Amino acid sequence: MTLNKVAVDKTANERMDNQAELTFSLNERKLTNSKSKANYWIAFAVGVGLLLPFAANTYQIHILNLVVLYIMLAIGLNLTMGYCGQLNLAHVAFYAAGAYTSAILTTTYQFNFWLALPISILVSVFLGVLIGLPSLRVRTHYLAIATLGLSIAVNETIVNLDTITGGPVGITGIPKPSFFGILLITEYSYYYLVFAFTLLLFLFSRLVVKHGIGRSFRAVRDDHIAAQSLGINVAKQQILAFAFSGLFAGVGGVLYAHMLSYVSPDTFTFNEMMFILTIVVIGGLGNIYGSIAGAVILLILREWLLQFENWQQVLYGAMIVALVVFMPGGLVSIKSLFQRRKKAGSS
Amino acid sequence: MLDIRDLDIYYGKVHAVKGVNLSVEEGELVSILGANGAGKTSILKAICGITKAAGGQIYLNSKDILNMKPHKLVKQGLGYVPEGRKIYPLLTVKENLMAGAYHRKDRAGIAADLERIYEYFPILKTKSKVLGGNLSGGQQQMLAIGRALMTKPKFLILDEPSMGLAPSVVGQIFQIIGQLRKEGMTILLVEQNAFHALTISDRAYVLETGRIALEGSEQELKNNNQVREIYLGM
Amino acid sequence: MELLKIAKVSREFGGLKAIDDVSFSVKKGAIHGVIGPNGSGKTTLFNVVSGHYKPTSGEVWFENKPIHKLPPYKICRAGLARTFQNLRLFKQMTVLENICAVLDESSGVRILDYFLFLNRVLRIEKETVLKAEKLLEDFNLSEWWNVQADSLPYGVQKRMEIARALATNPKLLLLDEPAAGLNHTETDELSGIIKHIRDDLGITVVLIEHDMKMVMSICETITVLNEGHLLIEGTPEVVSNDKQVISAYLGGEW
Amino acid sequence: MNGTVLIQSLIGGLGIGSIYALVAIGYSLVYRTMGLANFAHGNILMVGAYIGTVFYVSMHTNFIIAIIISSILIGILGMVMERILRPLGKMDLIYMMLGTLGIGIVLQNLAIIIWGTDGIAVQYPIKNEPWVIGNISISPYTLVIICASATVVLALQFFLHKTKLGLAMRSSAQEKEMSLVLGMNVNLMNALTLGLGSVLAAIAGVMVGPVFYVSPDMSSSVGIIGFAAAILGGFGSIPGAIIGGLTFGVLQTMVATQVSEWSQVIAFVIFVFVLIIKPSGIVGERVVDKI
Repeated sequence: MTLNKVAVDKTANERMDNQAELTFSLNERKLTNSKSKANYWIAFAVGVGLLLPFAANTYQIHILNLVVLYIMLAIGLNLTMGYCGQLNLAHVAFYAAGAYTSAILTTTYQFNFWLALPISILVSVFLGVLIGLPSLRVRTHYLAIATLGLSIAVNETIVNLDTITGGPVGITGIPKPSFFGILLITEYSYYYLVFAFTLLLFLFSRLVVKHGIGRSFRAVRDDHIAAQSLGINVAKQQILAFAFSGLFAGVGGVLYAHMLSYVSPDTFTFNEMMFILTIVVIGGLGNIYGSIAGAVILLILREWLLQFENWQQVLYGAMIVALVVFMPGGLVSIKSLFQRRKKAGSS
Repeated sequence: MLDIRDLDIYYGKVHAVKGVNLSVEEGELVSILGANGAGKTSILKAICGITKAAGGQIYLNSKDILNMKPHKLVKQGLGYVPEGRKIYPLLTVKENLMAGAYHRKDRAGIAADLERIYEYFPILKTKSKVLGGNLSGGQQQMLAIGRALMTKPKFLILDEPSMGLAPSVVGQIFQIIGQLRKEGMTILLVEQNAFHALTISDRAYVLETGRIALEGSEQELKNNNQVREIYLGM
Repeated sequence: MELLKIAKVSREFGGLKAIDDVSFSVKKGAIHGVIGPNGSGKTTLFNVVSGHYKPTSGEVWFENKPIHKLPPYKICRAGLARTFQNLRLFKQMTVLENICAVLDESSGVRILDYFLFLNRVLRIEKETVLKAEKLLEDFNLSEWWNVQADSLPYGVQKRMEIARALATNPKLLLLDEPAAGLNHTETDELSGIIKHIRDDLGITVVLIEHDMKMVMSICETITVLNEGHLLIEGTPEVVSNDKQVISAYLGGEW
Repeated sequence: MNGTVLIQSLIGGLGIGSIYALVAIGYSLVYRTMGLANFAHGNILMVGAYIGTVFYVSMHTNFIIAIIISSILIGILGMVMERILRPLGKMDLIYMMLGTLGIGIVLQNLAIIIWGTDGIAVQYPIKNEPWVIGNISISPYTLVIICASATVVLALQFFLHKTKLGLAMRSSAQEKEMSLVLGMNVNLMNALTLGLGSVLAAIAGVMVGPVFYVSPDMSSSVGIIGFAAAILGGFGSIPGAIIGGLTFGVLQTMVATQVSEWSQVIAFVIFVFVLIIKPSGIVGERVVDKI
């Protein structure tokens, strides 16, 4: 055991320190190496993202807008579910809160988009914290159905408060935002708005998952009892995770409302929730890059399936089953999938 | 009765059991000793068909059982008391025992065996309607042995029956194992508690990181310094 | 000086008293053993002390402050860390991350720092990793730094759990069956580690253990529990020669 | 709320509640055996309702025969589902959730392709003129539902606790490896459990047909409330599922007589509050974390 050595004298201690420094700097080098590589890739992806609209027709730019929007929604859900391990089925309710708050403020009360945005985000974050509260008492399936139930309650509330929300019909005529005098009226110009917000939130989530908060989240996910006994305030982390869900979904909701200029309760259903969840799981839980890949692939898949008319949804369901059964780790596990196949073949 | 040849087991990339040869004659009590992670449990799980072996042969009564499905093995007369007992926590004691007799159809024989087990372990009779999960560790171990006996085994496998039990209960459990052996049961015992195991065994194998390091009779091993140092801690 | 004081603590589960009116105290700088047959309430006692269970009655004092009403994480921050009987690692995290996750709690990064993309986050991250590296070095874990916890060998997992508990910078360390599942060489190593923790790091240690040889050799005081009651307390010599202990713990035949 | 309305909505609530109870038992059975929250359960119920209705309405089969035929077909469907989802057995619950969800989407949309979205009105199998006692009028069919559900539950309990196969199914639910070694075909037991749970859904679906429309919407309405009922009672517990189902039925009916459009919202909010007070459900054992 080295530590008996350590204990002996000061010089040994110093030697250890030097060694520690050495190993650390080694690790640091490894880390910075991979970091700079990742940074290149991100810069490249951003470049491609900025240029894509120039190659897209009006239909494609619409899909592109949705892809970027869903990336944001999926990363937010991944933070609560994949990293913090909270079965949050109310993401869609936060999405609705963001969309409706901004819609109401900018139509009924004539607020400017840029003023309505932070208020809407606050509302959805607040709802996130509120609906996250049961997570302090209930877990797993219990939490799933509790959040799902509250999410249904939110949707029904929107339907029932028809004087404010327009009831089942929804709200139309939501104005387009302007950016330093430029009215983002086309989907091409609007794309850059969505893209900017998604990029910002992606960089934020990257910072979060690689450092303290991300580690605390994963500690809570892997073993909340151990986490507690090691001084981690599990309750705070869980509520924070739900607040993140509210934040990402809230921004997404606002952008969605102003993109379509129209919101209705039909958008924020159980099916929508499951679509976002599918993106996260198929992409890979606990991996933000997976969520990006998942959003791209699932939206393209959904569009491609449109040609099968009635059978579209049937095929979609079947594909989800196939993907989960054959690739349970999500898209990010493709590499290990091949390894497993090889092993299975050899034994 | 049991004959294992060149058994190889992998867990992922880890070569857990490396070409082990091992045999148990009818009526013998044989122990497999060794430290944690030596591969003892892997061998037992391979016999029971829970873990797939990468290579080798396992014969029970000269029948190749290596690729037999686990749920068919019980008909070959294989009784298994797993590590950590694995009793059914939400079944009553009696239901736990009856689960052992699942593959049997002889009602009279089942009833008789149940009585016999209640004689071995009177505490199980008094607690027959208690849920398995509410028993103490020692009682659960007795229940696990009783359940294995309900399968009417010719060959009994016990995995670490002393694990996590207070010494007085350990003594009791080993006494019962010794008694079963006297009544003619063939037994393969895996233990870390080498001293106890050797006291009741005819022969033993000592496993070290997946290989058989030593093999011999009770006396030979007890007097062997190497075993003493590494495994008996004397 | 009394570091930990357990005063008349009881804990019931559905009418069953797992521990019943247990009182004893642990001196600062001691290695204190808690032994007793299975089901005697040792782990329950630990769970009460670490705050996972609230006592049905009685009090727990740490450094002359009552802690039995605090949640576990606050008890930990007060300076009381523990390990678990069945390892509780952050399984899907690497060894380094396991340690860092604990160090993060005292690192001083604020949530706001993340929102403002402050460089502070990265600076403190470097400090945290450096501290973790030192701890890993001290526990001979450096070579495993980038291995996911659940794929470590068992002995290494146990060592890492102790290192992780020490990352909370405790004054008192509770070890729940640290030697279970270890072979003799590993157990000897463990005894060395425990002595190192007490002698060199100045941390008081309380351990539950079944390995009598180890308990007798490293503990200065031993508390014996039986069926939830405190049976006797004393030095290893006193305890191992006590008739009550022998008959209750070791059984008649020994 | 006056006494008459109270008693009437209580009986009505128990009627719909016993349907929820059957659905909830299905969830709980499958959960206990496979650790699986079956998100396709509601869809299975809907398909079962359609199959029963096709035989009863279109082919003029006896109502009970229609239930039996539907049960058999749906039972087989459940067993097929187990085979498809088997690889997910050892995975995290989210994957299983998503797997069942995918199957649910397939069933849902197949049903829409075959039967359309309109829904079918089903005649009562008995004369359903309300019995009037004093001021209270009771629909006889409600009593039929309550009695039939009770019979089904008793038969289920007998099967699980008094037969060898029932014992094997309960054993396999608890310790898979050990059950294998004892000679139980655990995969078969899982399949049987999922089949059995689905049969309960089919029976509930056909029985509720005359009360509601039989339509694709049944899946989510009855499905989600059945799941919530199972959780409310204590997931995995059969008595819990019964209590949860009846509670939800009564709660919903009572709220609906007062403020109909808010009934879902209030029911779910109360549900969450109950969970916060008693996190493991009404009869669920208090979870003391095993440390």
